[in-house]
Amino acid sequence: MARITMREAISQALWEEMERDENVFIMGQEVGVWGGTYAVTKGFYDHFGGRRVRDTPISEAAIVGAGVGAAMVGVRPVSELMTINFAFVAMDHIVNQAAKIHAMFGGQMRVPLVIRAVGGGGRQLGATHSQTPDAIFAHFPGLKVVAPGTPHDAKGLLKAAIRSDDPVLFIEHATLYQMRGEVPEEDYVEQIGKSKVQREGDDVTIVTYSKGLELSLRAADELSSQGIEVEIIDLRSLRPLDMEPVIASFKKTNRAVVVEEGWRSFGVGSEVASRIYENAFDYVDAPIKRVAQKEVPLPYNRRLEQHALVQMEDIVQAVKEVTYG
Amino acid sequence: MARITMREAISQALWEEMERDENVFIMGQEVGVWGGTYAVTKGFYDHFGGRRVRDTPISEAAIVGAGVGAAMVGVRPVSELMTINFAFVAMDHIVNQAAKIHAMFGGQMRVPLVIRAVGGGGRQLGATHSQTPDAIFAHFPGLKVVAPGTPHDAKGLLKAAIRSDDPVLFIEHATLYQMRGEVPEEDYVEQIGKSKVQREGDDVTIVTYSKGLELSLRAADELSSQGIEVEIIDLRSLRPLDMEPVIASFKKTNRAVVVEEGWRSFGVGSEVASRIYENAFDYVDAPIKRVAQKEVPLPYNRRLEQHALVQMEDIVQAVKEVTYG
Amino acid sequence: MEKNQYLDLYHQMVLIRRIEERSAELYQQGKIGGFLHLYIGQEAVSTGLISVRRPEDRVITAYRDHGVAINCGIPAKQVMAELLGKATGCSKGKGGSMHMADVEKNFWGGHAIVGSHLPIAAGLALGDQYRGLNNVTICMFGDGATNIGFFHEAFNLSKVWDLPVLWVCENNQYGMGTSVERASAVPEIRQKAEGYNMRNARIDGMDLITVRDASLEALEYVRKNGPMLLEIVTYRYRGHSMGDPERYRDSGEIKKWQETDPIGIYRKYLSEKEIASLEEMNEIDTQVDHEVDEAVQFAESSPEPELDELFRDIYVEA
Amino acid sequence: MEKNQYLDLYHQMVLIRRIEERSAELYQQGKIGGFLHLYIGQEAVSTGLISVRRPEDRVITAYRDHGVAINCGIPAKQVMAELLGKATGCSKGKGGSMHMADVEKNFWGGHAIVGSHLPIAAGLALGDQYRGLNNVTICMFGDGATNIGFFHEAFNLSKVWDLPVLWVCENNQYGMGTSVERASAVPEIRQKAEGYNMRNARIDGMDLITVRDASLEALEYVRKNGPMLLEIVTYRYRGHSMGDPERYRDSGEIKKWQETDPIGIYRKYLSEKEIASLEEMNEIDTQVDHEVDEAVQFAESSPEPELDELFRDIYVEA
Ligand SMILES: Cc1ncc(C[n+]2csc(CCOP(=O)(O)OP(=O)(O)O)c2C)c(N)n1
Ligand SMILES: Cc1ncc(C[n+]2csc(CCOP(=O)(O)OP(=O)(O)O)c2C)c(N)n1
Ligand SMILES: [Mg+2]
Ligand SMILES: [Mg+2]
Repeated sequence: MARITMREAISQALWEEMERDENVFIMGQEVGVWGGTYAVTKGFYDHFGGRRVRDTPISEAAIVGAGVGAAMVGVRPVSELMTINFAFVAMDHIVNQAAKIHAMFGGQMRVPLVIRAVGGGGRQLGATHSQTPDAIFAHFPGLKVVAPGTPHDAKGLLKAAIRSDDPVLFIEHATLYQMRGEVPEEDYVEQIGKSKVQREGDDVTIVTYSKGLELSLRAADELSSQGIEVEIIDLRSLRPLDMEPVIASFKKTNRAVVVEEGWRSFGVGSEVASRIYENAFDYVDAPIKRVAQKEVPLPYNRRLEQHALVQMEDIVQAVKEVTYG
Repeated sequence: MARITMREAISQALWEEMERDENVFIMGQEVGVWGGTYAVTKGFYDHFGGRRVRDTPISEAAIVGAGVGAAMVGVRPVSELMTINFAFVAMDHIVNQAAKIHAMFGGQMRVPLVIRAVGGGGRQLGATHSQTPDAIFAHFPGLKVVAPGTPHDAKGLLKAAIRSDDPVLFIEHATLYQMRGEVPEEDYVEQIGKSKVQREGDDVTIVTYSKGLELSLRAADELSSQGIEVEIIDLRSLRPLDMEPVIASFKKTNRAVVVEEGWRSFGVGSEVASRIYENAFDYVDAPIKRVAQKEVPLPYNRRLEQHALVQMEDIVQAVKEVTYG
Repeated sequence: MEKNQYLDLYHQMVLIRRIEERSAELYQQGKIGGFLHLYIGQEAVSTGLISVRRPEDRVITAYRDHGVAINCGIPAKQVMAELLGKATGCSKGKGGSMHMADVEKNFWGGHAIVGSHLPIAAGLALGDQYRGLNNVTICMFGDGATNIGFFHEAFNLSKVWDLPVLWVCENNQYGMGTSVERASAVPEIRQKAEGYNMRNARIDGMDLITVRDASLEALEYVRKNGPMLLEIVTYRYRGHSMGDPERYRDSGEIKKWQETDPIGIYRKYLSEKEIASLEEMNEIDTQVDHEVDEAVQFAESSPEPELDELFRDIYVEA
Repeated sequence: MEKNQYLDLYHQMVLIRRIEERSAELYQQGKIGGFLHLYIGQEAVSTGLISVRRPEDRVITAYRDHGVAINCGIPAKQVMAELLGKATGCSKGKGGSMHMADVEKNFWGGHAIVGSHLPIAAGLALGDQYRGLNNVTICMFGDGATNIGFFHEAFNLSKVWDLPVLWVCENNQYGMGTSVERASAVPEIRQKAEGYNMRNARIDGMDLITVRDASLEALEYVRKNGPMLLEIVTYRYRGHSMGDPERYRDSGEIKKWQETDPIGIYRKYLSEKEIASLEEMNEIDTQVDHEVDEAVQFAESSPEPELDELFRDIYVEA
């Protein structure tokens, strides 16, 4: 096993899939000559050339829309949105076209498209450039929404997404690119739609994903030193949303905190909490807590922005509240 | 009090506000010469003229975007999206621009814009034209999302939306336009962000809004004949989301069903249920039920479509389950 | 063309016309639901255009798609069955009027979000180009669709990447009730292509032969050189969809256009050129009546989709 | 122009240049966060353009907005304070580099979603037109922004409704690392206006006087006749934003453009026309240095916004 960064893991997944399958190609803004604004596709253009690593105009609807069309005729595009904030510009093609074409025509068309997008706050980019709107995409049946929290999962899930015959929105988190983790040397593929226990513990279940995982792992260490052992379930994908490991864990701990970076209302935490209550009502010892971003457009100022975002301490406090509260 | 339809109520609100305030005008596809594809603005063009009732090209981003801009300089546009399904085409202007401009520039700009949009399934319009994606808009702080369920509320809330200095997405439901209800003759304005008890009862609380209200009222009659008295709380707006009457009712009934037309996952029910648990945990006698649309893109075929949509019977059954379950 | 080809085209146009007329009746009877957009008046456009495509050339259009479906070779039965939402419909009854398709016939659908299929069309062509194929994608859309952002992004991308798309604007003068003049900065849609340095032409869409000739030329241009815009001027005789109050035009205008009814023009052409006699054409008319009767019967007697079909085809991999 | 006006324009350009240089330093020191897009090389564009607007003419631009902010009259202090995220910034520290604005100065902001402010600009003009005012809205955007759908919808709407917008494309040759040729179907952005029957011109953006003259003419055209596109050819000497690897161009290209540095050209102009001596100009340079020092000092010593400022200005009516 190698210890590599999330950026490397994602880059490797793309590279290896492009080597494996001539039908896989990438298109997006600055994916080519520039090497990707987050350096994920650095070196790709020189190696694969402009036919397979395609710089596009600033045309998000066309980047996703052309991806949908190309996928329909059997190639396997990876359409990159520079950030998920620009997904709103391509919203129709994501939620109305990619997500519905298979069903709407009675199954005769397939859309094996991957839409990669980087999200997340915390970099002082201001209100329009700092969002984590993952939940809204997960609202749409027909789409798969994947958001890994470790290099291992990022690599295995991106490969799965590329090999999937369904459209997948693959959400990366900008502040996780430097995170390191163990990744197998050999080719492997993770299954989309499986939550995963990322840390075991008996006292409280934390359900989270993406950036929330990193924060929760840190909170878990802190809590452990205070004698509280949390179990962390990483959702890894929001649609399909695999509740089995969550419910299993909850039946053991009887207490849960859901941690997400995005806004609380109509977010991930509400869905997860609702499902826990529905599926394990008799096991509930304390109201489930949601830890999420404060409900404001994120400001530029660093202190204010951090004040709005979930901090490790918020998780620690929430866990304590469900433990003693 | 006159008994008028929802269509008339909305039409009256627009008409009266345009008479009251010269700064109010309407723009959208077919709002003028055609008279509105749902006949809401029938007669407006002849009365107010093309300056105030503006037919636009098929340019949803410009319809909302120009609305944002015009609102910023102090007029009060009502931008109409022919259906809410086309809101995805204008998504950036709704959730990134209208919702954020006030905050992002430190409060110096205001966006007194109303975006009217018709939503809802049940008319065999197929997957892209039948959606009820209200929840995803409610995810964004900075935006207000209003969705009335009666002619009375439609009129009073639309007037409030037009007079509001904040951007409001005003969602109408196509299959409610014919619904009749009592509406005062005199000018009145409802407050945005107040839920309302639409029926009193002691046994179970139904929380709902828009089309769900009509279905729930019918279910309530049926249930009443079977000896179960439900209290119905109409949210009326999803952001702000006023939980006070919901919690008050729940503390009385200890049981709740949330009814919405849209998809269940990451929908309105999950948010409402989560908040009930958070605020009235000690009052919970049975797990809260969510009644919602089956998680598929809506098909054209009528039977299939109806099978996917919430039926009155689904509500009746859910209420019984929380009562005896 | 051989005589039978000429007659086949006549057959297609009349078949479309009758299917549309019958659909309108079935709609009024409540047997067809949703929105129904009729192609009456525009038959020569897709009939002429699609008659010159090669089988490998793909076709994609908007929601006004029954005619295109017929021209692409979907049997009338399957079109009717789809309109009635039956399991035997070309989209299994899930798509309805606006979402006809048959991938086997290289017809990639009716699409209901205005303009949204233009980037998708660029993608179909991109997929073919990527694999080194020599197909052209024919993308049809209305005049109204040329005002939405999708149009712009798709046109620009197709030109920047030399994608083999034949962009075909069916300019029927109106987007719903809004005339081209009221919605578009330029009165000729053709002119929009100038902003992309894209070859373009504007032709009469009521005359099948004109459409056919121009389309053939355009297709071969695209096959060799990349995208082109063909504006085909036409007119819809019926409302935008069922239930259009039609306050935006007067009956005189419709009458004027009916003088150039594409079927009438083509009948005249066939008989004047002595390609077919009126009797022969009338016989086809009768044949079409039978065909449509049969199609309706087939559709009416076809089964509804099973209820659990609702949960199928949501994902390829569940 | 009076001499002091000439010198004022010189002052503005140098002030922008120095602010940008200082910002780059402060960014490297970690005092400025987020994205920072410098205007160095493009100073003549907004300086010339905005110098001829009337106070009632509105200005709106993209995220590369520090220069525009200065030209619109926002004091350097407030620009610097905004860059540092301070409560005294023009957007209270909530907007940052990409979201400078001052409504009092009729500057409606920097906007960070590419092209998204074009429909908004159409709306500003619509609001003015609706109320019968005679204002023009000046909307600035980059070459890259002309490929997004928003551009198309805004252009078309402005033409259909004769909205008084002066569309100004700052063609600095690249959208991030993608040259105009690689991203746009037409090499001259100007040509895109042809697709809207819109008057257009393409001018040199390194020469302040050229920009000023053309802008004045364009503004008056718009005030009388409706929208127009002015393409102003310019160049950014620095990377797209801080941290641009700049693999897409070579230093030779930058050098070539530096020969036509807008400040250099203007200095030469002022001295050759004997409007100002080199000493006078150097004195302004020194003055600007002080001004920037003061601005930085002001910004650094200004308070951060209070934490509960986070919850303010979300809604007008809470
Ligand atoms: C994005 C979007 N906006 C609005 C509509 C509603 N709508 C359906 S058809 C239509 C008119 C389209 O006109 P045109 O492109 O000329 O095609 P035609 O109907 O004339 O064939 C409109 C506005 C839609 N389906 N999608
Ligand atoms: C919709 C959208 N897509 C992508 C981006 C990322 N982005 C920011 S600036 C930029 C380049 C814009 O180029 P241009 O319009 O030429 O302006 P310039 O930076 O040259 O001033 C891109 C792609 C964005 N902010 N918004
Ligand atoms: Mg049309
Ligand atoms: Mg540029």
